[in-house]
Amino acid sequence: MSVVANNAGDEAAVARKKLGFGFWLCVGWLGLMLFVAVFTPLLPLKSPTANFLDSSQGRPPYAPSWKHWFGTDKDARDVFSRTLHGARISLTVGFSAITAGFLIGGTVGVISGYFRGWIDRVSSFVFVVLLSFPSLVLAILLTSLIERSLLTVSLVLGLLSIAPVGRLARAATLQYSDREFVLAARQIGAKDRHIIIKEILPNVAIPMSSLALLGMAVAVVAEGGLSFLGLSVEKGITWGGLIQLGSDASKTLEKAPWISFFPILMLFLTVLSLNFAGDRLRTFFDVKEMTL
Amino acid sequence: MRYYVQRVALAILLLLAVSMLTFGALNVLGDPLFNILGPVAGDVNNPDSIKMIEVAKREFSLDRPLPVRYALWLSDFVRGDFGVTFSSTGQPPVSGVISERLPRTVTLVAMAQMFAILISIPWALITASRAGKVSDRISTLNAFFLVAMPNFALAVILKYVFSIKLGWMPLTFVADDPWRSRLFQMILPALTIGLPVAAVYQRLLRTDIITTLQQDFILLARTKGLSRTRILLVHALRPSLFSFITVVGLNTGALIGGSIVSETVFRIPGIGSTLVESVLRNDFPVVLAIVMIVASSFVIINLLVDFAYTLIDPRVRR
Amino acid sequence: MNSSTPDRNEFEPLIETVNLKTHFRTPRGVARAVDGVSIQIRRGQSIGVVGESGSGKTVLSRSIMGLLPRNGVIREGSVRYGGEEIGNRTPKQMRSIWGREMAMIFQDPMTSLNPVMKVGRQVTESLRLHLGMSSSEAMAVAEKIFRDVRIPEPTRRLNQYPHELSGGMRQRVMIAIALACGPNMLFADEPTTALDVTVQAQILDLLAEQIRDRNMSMLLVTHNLGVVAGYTDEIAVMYGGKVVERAPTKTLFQNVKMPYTEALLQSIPRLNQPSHSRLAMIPGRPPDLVDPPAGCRFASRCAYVRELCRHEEPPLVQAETPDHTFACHFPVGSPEYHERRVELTRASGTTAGVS
Amino acid sequence: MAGTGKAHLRPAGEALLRVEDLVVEFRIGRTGLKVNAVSGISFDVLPGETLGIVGESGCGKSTTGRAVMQLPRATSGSVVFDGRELTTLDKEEMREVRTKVQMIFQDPISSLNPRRKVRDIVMEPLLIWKRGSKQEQGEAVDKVLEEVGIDPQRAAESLPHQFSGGQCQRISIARSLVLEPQLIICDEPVSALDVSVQAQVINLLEDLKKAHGLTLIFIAHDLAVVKNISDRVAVMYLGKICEIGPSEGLYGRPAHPYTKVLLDSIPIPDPDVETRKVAVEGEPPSPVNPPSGCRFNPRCPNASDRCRTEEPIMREIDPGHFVACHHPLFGGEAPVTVRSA
Repeated sequence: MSVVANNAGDEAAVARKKLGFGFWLCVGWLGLMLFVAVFTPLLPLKSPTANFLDSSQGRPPYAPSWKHWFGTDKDARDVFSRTLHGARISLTVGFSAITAGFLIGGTVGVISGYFRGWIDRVSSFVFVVLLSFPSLVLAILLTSLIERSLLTVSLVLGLLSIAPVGRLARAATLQYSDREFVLAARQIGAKDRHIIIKEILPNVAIPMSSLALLGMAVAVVAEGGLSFLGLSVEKGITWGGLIQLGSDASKTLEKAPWISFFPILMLFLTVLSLNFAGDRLRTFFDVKEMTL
Repeated sequence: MRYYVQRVALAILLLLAVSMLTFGALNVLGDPLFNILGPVAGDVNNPDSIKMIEVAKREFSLDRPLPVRYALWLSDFVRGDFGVTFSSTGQPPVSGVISERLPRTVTLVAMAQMFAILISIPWALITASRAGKVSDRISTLNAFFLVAMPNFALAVILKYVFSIKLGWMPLTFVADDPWRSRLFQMILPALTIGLPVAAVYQRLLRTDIITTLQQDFILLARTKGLSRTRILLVHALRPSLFSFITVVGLNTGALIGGSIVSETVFRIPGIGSTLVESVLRNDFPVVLAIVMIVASSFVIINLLVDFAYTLIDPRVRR
Repeated sequence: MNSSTPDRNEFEPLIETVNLKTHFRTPRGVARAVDGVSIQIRRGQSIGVVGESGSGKTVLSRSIMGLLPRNGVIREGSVRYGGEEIGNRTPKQMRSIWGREMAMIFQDPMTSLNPVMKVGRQVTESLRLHLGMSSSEAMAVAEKIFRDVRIPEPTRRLNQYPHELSGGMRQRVMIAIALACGPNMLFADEPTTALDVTVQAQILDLLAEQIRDRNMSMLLVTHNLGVVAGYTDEIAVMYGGKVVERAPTKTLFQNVKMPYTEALLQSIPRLNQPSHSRLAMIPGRPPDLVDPPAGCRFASRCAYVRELCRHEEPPLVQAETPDHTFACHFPVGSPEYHERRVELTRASGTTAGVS
Repeated sequence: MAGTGKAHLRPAGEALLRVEDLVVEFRIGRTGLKVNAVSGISFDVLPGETLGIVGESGCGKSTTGRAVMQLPRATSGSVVFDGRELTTLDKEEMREVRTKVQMIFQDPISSLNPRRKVRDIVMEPLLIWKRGSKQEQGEAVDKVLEEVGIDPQRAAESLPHQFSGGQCQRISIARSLVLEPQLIICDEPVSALDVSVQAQVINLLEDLKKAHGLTLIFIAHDLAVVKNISDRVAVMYLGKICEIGPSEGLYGRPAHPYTKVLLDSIPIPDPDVETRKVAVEGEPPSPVNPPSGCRFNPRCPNASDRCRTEEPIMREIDPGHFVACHHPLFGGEAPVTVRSA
């Protein structure tokens, strides 16, 4: 081993010591969004459905002002309030989808990666079948056939995340179950369940959990895409739906870009934070592995 | 050889599974008649509806058991008979709608893929060779921004900036225009799809090139006295392309997904926007056909990518 | 073989370093990988650099050649090649020397050849670049070199990829690449560590033969004392980034001065020892290069350590044997050495742990 | 059958481990090709003995060690440990046996779970087998850690990557010792270590062997290391044993041309020893398609037509010294035998 290579490892070790200011900024934003999502009904916000017609300003939409920070839409509804309300569905769907994906996909992936054999062949084939659909196409197909509630949309997006999560979990498990410490555990007489829980899971779960944030970003974007196309949760306010409303007609977009742009900004910042924090976490955990 | 045969067999198996899943979803989730006809299915007093119900039952052999229906539908499908669309009057064959719109989507996706590849490779090469420097960090941040921008939002922003405010690009797609102006009209929609994907490609390829640059054989190439550019292009690029190619293949799915959004925003009558319209109109023969076509082409593209892989990496050839 | 080399004086060393230092910036601080090394290599001479991992032997060879990472490196001291200072040259300026004047062979033939390029092209590349040959000329030369390094069926091999060759063949290809442009100086960094014993012997013999035939100088980096014993004229022992002993090969093995070298020699199991003979151990672990101990860097592991060793760094001094230098206050054979040896023997009742 | 003879086995009752006609085959990926990693070898180990297995990479020596542990199970053959046939044991019975046979691996760092504290790693076997009370377990672990020269205090707080390679190997040894096994299989335990550390680990193994009355199988490619630690040495080539005998006799007077070649190839750390010219040309062929007859025949200086067709049988040429060769360097030509089915 050359010192040159060691040196590269050490460089990475710096990143490990601290996650950095950017990471905490992102975590802060996500915390804020989470707070908003949970407590919107309790916050002193304008009603998201009420029409704030103001005869002195002529016909809505009204531009951003003190009264309406993000302006109003064509029906004079407050965009700020609606955008905050939109956080709820986006984050709930994103979170529950990725949780479902991790629980099911992660379990199946670890089991098939550890035992291999027919379990692995079957699950791998199921994963490949699921991955043979472009995810938005499969999401559209499924959501079009069902009653679109918060639960069902989450389930559909959860289903979509099973295969990618499962494949990653399987690959990570394969990589570790060939390591000598697993062989060592087996030869001290450890049972399979013990090996999976004590030896494999700690190694697989930590890097995988850093992927959870990245996965949640994907789910939030997917939900946004569905609601933009009018195929997400039927009742309720979503960021995708708000953006669609503001950009449906070129005239609206030209005259009142704020209707779309504020929800876009919120969505963008949230996805950016998820991606950035997830990426930092990933390098944070990868590095420990690499310095070994 | 054995490898190719196995891969093709797997692809055929996959296509069967995909078609079963699609067909099954339409027939198991809810009432198939409703899935085909929408509200019309319940409207048993209207003579027009009754006629449609009868056509639908006949067309889809709804009185036969599910496996038989599947077999019948599949044999029609492989022969290019996708049934008739129900939601419009006159019930034109689905294949007509598709053959009119599919070429636009293919063009759009191909253009997007081309943009993504053409942007990402030089971008990755330049940033990887300056890894850690300020320019590299700025570019990494840019890539992050692009990746974090959902394509529907990017579509709205690009449309606002380039079509509405700057007026550089046409607002709408005109199907009757000559092909050159249609291509021009597709630039913005294709960029919408391609830009975030380019950022994904760049991040991946940059990492892989950096890993390759740390390999011993690059050091050996340096000791030969080769120039940096030559090392980068001749020695580092090709061994770094393996996962890039796989990801380019896998991302075709994301591009098709992107085309659904992009076609909707820029009002291009391709199969993506048709899919959404048909779903909203409950026109399921069209939905079924489009989902099948998209999934099949995706499977076939990945098969081709696997074969391309063997061209790049001599170690895989047997 | 090569006329462009400055060739002023037969007695002038081909390579000379003066107080060469290569330090790496790490998160923990500056790691002194090479910390003041002065060596000379004459034309046609083979010098072995021996040391354990982390002793700085690899970094030394790369520092001389100028093959260091771009970032985080502090380099001091002088490196002369044929009388010309090259220590301050940029990689871009070194390119005309690399391949043509100096070449390097790496440890692992598996990872050191480009996996997606035919081996023939990997050999002809530098021929075309440095000697301006056409593709067919270069191929002809490559075939000849393949024959020189005893690759059977050279014509067929030229068109193969590295993964189609065995480990020994790959190492021969790497030697062919190094020899291609007829360099004067060869750096071999653990060239046989990844190979099997029987193949190792073949490769070492081949290297020795090529060096002799082409009148090249070689710096052979290895941890294996057996390898240096048979294939080098002179040996430099490195420890903690410094050369602690340097002597002609025979002298070193007969008349060790530095206790570290002695301990190293005694810790290897030998074929001519009976089974279950107790091996000498060096306790502890190599020094931390970021925060090296004051005084002699081997002091904390040395059986003959005295107070002085912990405070004052021993300078490199001349031994009574010619061309032999070492850095030790109380070298093997000194009165203090004998005194401590008697104490140790008495304390343990046997010589175990010492000899 | 050749190289597979059993003349060298000692009476069944005496041996702690007796391996007969062990065959291990692997399939490579999707190609359908079969690697004959181990092709019918037999050996035994007496209690308290150290058996060394040497050979070049790909000769099947590591596979042999793992096949004894039934990790993975052998394709055919028998492995009798302490009177029990291991190849027919079910999973649960095999778990039980594994407490008595332990293994140490080459890569000290990869053998330890990077995310667990070192003391917990050593404690693990006791927890799995619920040996003793919490306190007794703790005491046993601390005792064995001290025995291998690791500070228990530090082990309780640190992860494996905070230790050096040599220390990690000591920790692996501690883990394998804690269940008080009878047999330890050491698979290249020192080849990843520096020379000075290598001596520490070899000496430690010798000390522990004495203190615990252990039996060792020591697998390595370094002939000098194997000689130093072993009582008896087996030389493997391409899945077969060519020669087996007491280490002094085998090294002092090798009978198989391959053993001679191996010994001649080692660079001697002494410039006065004249370096011999290349002892053998070529490299071991692929175990996918091994040569017929004696597997060493394509590279052997003494090969005859007989070697190309007939596999040599193991026979005794000196007391306890056996060779599978038609034309050994001493001991006379092998008698012509009628091949039995």
